Amino acid sequence: MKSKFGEYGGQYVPETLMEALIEIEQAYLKYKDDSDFISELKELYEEVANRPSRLYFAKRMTEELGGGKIYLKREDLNHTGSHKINNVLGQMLLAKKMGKTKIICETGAGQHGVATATIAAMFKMDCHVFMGKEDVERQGLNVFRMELLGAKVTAVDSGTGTLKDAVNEALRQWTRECDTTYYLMGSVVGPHPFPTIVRDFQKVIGEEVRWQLQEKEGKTPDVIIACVGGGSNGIGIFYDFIENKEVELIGAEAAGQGVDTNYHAATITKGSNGIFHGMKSKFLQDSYGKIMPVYSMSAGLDYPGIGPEHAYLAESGRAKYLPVTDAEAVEAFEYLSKTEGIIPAIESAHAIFLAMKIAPELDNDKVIVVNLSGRGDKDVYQVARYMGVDINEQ
Amino acid sequence: MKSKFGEYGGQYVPETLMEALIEIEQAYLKYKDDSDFISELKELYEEVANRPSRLYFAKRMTEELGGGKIYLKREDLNHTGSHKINNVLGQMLLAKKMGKTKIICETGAGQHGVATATIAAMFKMDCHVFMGKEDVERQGLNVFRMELLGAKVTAVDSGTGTLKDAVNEALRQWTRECDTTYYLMGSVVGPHPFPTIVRDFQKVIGEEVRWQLQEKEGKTPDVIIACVGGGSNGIGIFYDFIENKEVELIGAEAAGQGVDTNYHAATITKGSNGIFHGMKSKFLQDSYGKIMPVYSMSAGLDYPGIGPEHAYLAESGRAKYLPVTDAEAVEAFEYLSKTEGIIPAIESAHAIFLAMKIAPELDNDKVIVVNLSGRGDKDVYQVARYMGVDINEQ
Amino acid sequence: MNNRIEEKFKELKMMNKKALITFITAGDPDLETSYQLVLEMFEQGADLVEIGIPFSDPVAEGPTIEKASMRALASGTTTDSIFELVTKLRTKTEKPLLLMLYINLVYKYGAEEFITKCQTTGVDGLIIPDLPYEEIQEVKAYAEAKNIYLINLIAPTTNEERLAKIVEGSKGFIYCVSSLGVTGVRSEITTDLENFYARIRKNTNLPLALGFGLSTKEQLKSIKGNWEAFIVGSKIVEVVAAYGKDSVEEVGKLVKNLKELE
Amino acid sequence: MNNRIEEKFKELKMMNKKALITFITAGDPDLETSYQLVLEMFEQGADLVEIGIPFSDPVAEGPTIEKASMRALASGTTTDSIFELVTKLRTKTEKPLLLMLYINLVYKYGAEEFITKCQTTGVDGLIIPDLPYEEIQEVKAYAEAKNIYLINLIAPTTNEERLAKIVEGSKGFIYCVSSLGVTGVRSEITTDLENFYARIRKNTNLPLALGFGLSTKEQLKSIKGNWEAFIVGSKIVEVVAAYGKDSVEEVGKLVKNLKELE
Ligand SMILES: Cc1ncc(COP(=O)(O)O)c(C=O)c1O
Ligand SMILES: Cc1ncc(COP(=O)(O)O)c(C=O)c1O
Repeated sequence: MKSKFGEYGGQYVPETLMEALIEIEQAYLKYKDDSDFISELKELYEEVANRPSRLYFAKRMTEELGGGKIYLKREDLNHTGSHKINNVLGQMLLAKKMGKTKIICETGAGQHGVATATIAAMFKMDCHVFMGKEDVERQGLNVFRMELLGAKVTAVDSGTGTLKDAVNEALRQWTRECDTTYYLMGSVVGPHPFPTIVRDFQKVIGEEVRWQLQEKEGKTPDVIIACVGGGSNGIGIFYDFIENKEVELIGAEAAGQGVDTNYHAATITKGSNGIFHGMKSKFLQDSYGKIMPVYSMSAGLDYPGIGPEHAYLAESGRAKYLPVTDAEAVEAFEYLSKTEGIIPAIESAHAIFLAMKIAPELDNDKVIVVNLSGRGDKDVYQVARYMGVDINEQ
Repeated sequence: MKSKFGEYGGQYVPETLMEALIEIEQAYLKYKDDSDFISELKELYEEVANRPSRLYFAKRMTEELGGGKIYLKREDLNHTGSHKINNVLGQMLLAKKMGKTKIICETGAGQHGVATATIAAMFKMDCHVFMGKEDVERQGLNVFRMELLGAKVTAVDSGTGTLKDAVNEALRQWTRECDTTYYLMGSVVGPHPFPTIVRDFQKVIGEEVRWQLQEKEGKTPDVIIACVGGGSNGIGIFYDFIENKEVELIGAEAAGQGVDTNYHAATITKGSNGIFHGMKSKFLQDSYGKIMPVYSMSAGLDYPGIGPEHAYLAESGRAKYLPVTDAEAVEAFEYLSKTEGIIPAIESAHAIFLAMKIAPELDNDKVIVVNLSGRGDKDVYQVARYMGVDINEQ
Repeated sequence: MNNRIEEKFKELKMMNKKALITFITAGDPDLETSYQLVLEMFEQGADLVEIGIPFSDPVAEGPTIEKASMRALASGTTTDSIFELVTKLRTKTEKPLLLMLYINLVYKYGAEEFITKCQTTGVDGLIIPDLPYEEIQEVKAYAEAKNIYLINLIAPTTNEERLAKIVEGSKGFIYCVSSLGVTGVRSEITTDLENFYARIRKNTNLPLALGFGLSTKEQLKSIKGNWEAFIVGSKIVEVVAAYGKDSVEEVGKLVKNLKELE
Repeated sequence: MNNRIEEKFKELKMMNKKALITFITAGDPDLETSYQLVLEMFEQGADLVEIGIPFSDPVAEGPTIEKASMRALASGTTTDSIFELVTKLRTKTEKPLLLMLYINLVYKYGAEEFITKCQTTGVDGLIIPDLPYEEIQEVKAYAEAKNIYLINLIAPTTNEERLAKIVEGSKGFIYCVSSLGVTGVRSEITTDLENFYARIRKNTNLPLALGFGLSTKEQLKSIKGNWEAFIVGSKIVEVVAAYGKDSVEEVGKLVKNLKELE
């Protein structure tokens, strides 16, 4: 398997982990075209994740904004409430085939942790989730969901107490027990083969969009928009269309308080090439290569890097990545709630915002598909606080 | 239209409201067999509610418990997270056809309020939700969801500050503005025609179960279990099978701290015939007819009455209603989370508990279908508190 | 067998006078005060008195009467204790007494037994706000048998067809609801009352009593339509709420003032 | 062009001695102390010294060295200031100095420029824990050109095939990781070290240095296998953490004690 996308990707990990990565790669090579594996995964997608997820025509949004037609790919209606479950099902099945009995993972917003804890419960695997201390605080609901599902949640207080530190700690833990434990990476990041495996398990999103839009509009999308933290929902919806050069692919990065402040996580817009978390990619870092503290009100996008395939798509110009601030995301969060009755994850709201900007500029016969990567129940307290609303916090 | 089920049902409301009820009944009679209405509703069911909801084989639960096969009807995967949306879509469409521009409703757990606020946003209707003060406190997440969706939420502090008082206040408000406002009743309760209309908009659940189970098992269910607050998810899954006398229908009532304490809401088990909230049915009341304060940790089941059709099914022996305590519901809540990776609404957990009891007593070729009426995200804080877990409450 | 309500309206008609109907919630703040209040209201000119039986969930009531219900329940008032109150009142007065109550209190008591009790204690009529024409069979036959008048309500929303049916079987008087909404003092009544009166009058010769939201002499004077009676509830209950056990004199003054109308 | 690492091991081999390799994080608590510490460690018997460049996210490190990194970053330590430290050290000592750092620090600096700096300041080798054999081309050519040794690591999990490849191109010594997991003092090492040594020795004649979790003289004595060197890191960093600017003497004592091993 190719370990790089152009110059990006690779396997920059401690020697101790190399064997585990090789083992995963070999297992994946063995199973990825195995018809049993494929049919088991298909059944899990359907029965557990609730796939295919709906492709929803946002009629009111389209009418109000004028211009291109907006469709939402409803990953929020998946079991556990986000696209994360697609990847978890795939990797959990792989881990099971490999004979692993314990899973570790990192989580940002908690969606990946919840999805992993959920499927670990189903597969009767031990599950240990690492989550930044600050994220534990802003996503308390998800923490308890994971615990309920039987997972052990460790709050990581090293570094900035967010997603990057959760990955650090999960990697450290994996180094301790890589002989028995499967590290279930939550996005298209980390060392090879994770970016490829996770992308393969998420690409079902774009594949569904293709036939669903064909059915509804008889065409391929003109523009596809997704938010990018690590980039799994993004690559998931982009991948099937990469060769369709006429399809515009746009990622929404978290610009936090603005890309000209110190409080953002806009990796492509402001980052530079680097090597971190096992991969060569783009990172927010200082001139010596120290990883910068990043900020986004969205825990799932609060990450200083991006998956190597996105770095490659950005570098080659195939996809474009635009920054969206907290304020803009909150605007989109409220807008979608009030207009379509859909409360999006604050992550997904970043993508919605771009659609709101772009749609009016397009002709009526153009179609924008936005990946609605998750639902926003987890975020309502935080958005309320952001909006200065005094709510009863139980 | 028949206004009663046996002796139960009717229209016991202030004269001021009679005209509004008649108007609704007439509109419903006009539209219910109208092919445009039917096809619009079907599209809303599919595109908005995400129907059909999955019929999920609970493999691990079945294996662990031994005995009958357990299927879960996954209303938790509907948009907004419960069965409530089915009814809301139907009535909202009806209200729109009637030319109404404002909706009021009551809510217990907040699920009906959220569903109503959601669809009101889509239909651009004003929405005013009445919710008991105590429920506002235990379901703060849902309160803010409704507000985000643009609804006005009034906390009702009269009486016991729970669902019954929310209904009282919504009825009072309706009396003030019944000429312009549609009261979107959230369960199969209240005066005729609500119990019939709500049931008709929920019966899709049972209809889907019929063909889904036919596909999966080539048979009809042997036992169907649902929790009953007002009874809408219950009647929704029962209705299509009422004439199949061999199908056992079981409702799970909230027994709170136990039916022998003063803290429960087990209407059928402990109630008596009465007339309240516009209907003749069974209620928890004292010997003079004063409605008793009820209790359940589950806000959605914390109601002193039950829909008249259930009273009739109970009286005639066609369905059976069993009490389930808070402690038992929490046990089921945890069990399902850990076993199947599904966190159920605490309401639905009451039904799950009965399945856990009943399954081991059945032969392997028997099938139990449990209505998983909603998802449990809204309940995790409360269950955590119940379990004495110290969680970060943000 | 005569009914005091009918007698009273006949008498007033002959004198060309309007009736004043007043309301209190029994047991607010206690039954002894209620006893005094009823007698005082009659003394000061009330022609008929409505005694409200407190209910846990009075959905036709605004906050004033709802809170009175809660106070009355808290003081231990029950349906039976109210029948005792009526019995006691009947030792002092022969004026028309009506009970205002929710249908569940009748139903749960047993409609037949309840009506019998009304007869034996001396109740002349019942106002059951949540018992519309469509459900009247719950009590109708029993009430007729014992000559207890079931007072029917007409609202501004009641259409012609139902209006005709409702008044057809009515006795005593018709309770005409002035406005949409629940009970409670209103600063303004927006219904076209002249037309409302005419609409009902076309269908019946029974006295028409206007209620809901009435409170001051001035307001009563300005009301259009030849209403044979006015019903004042929440305004009186407000005074009871304010003065509690010491409200008898104040309520008396209020009733006297209202009565000066004519 | 000789390399001090190779020279040192030749010298020790002739004397039939084991090497003691010690580690500190540069800039913890400040660079002046680091300067003193390196000299004192050599003084008390360290044969080679590893200088860690602090990194924001040291994923191969346990809490001890991770915290040292944070302290060093907080004191303003940068890669360039560490090259200055090396320059300064080279005015006092000719013993082998290695830098321990994460690949991003090299990559972002520019690998070629970084290696050139190593050469001009007097660094003899690099230990890059997140640069496995598969990615070694990031620095290999530059390092070879300037005769800076890239010290490769072997872990208990490394399989035979990769082991052979890794040692093949290695120079100086092989860093043999005693256990799964990150750096940090361990009370017990469960790896079969005798077998681990033998496995590696079959493939190479280079000195084999055992590291990760080593802390006391007693522990070093009890270790199976003919390891040519021991690497002690976290234990020393613990002392630095405890004594800060006053740690030089204490660290000296510790190193002296460890050195008495032979
Ligand atoms: C709903 C949602 N969307 C997006 C993301 C960002 O991850 P990715 O970029 O891998 O899709 C997350 C991460 O937690 C998430 O929860
Ligand atoms: C998830 C869920 N299930 C069940 C109920 C009970 O209502 P019903 O008995 O009408 O289905 C509620 C009410 O809020 C609910 O939210």
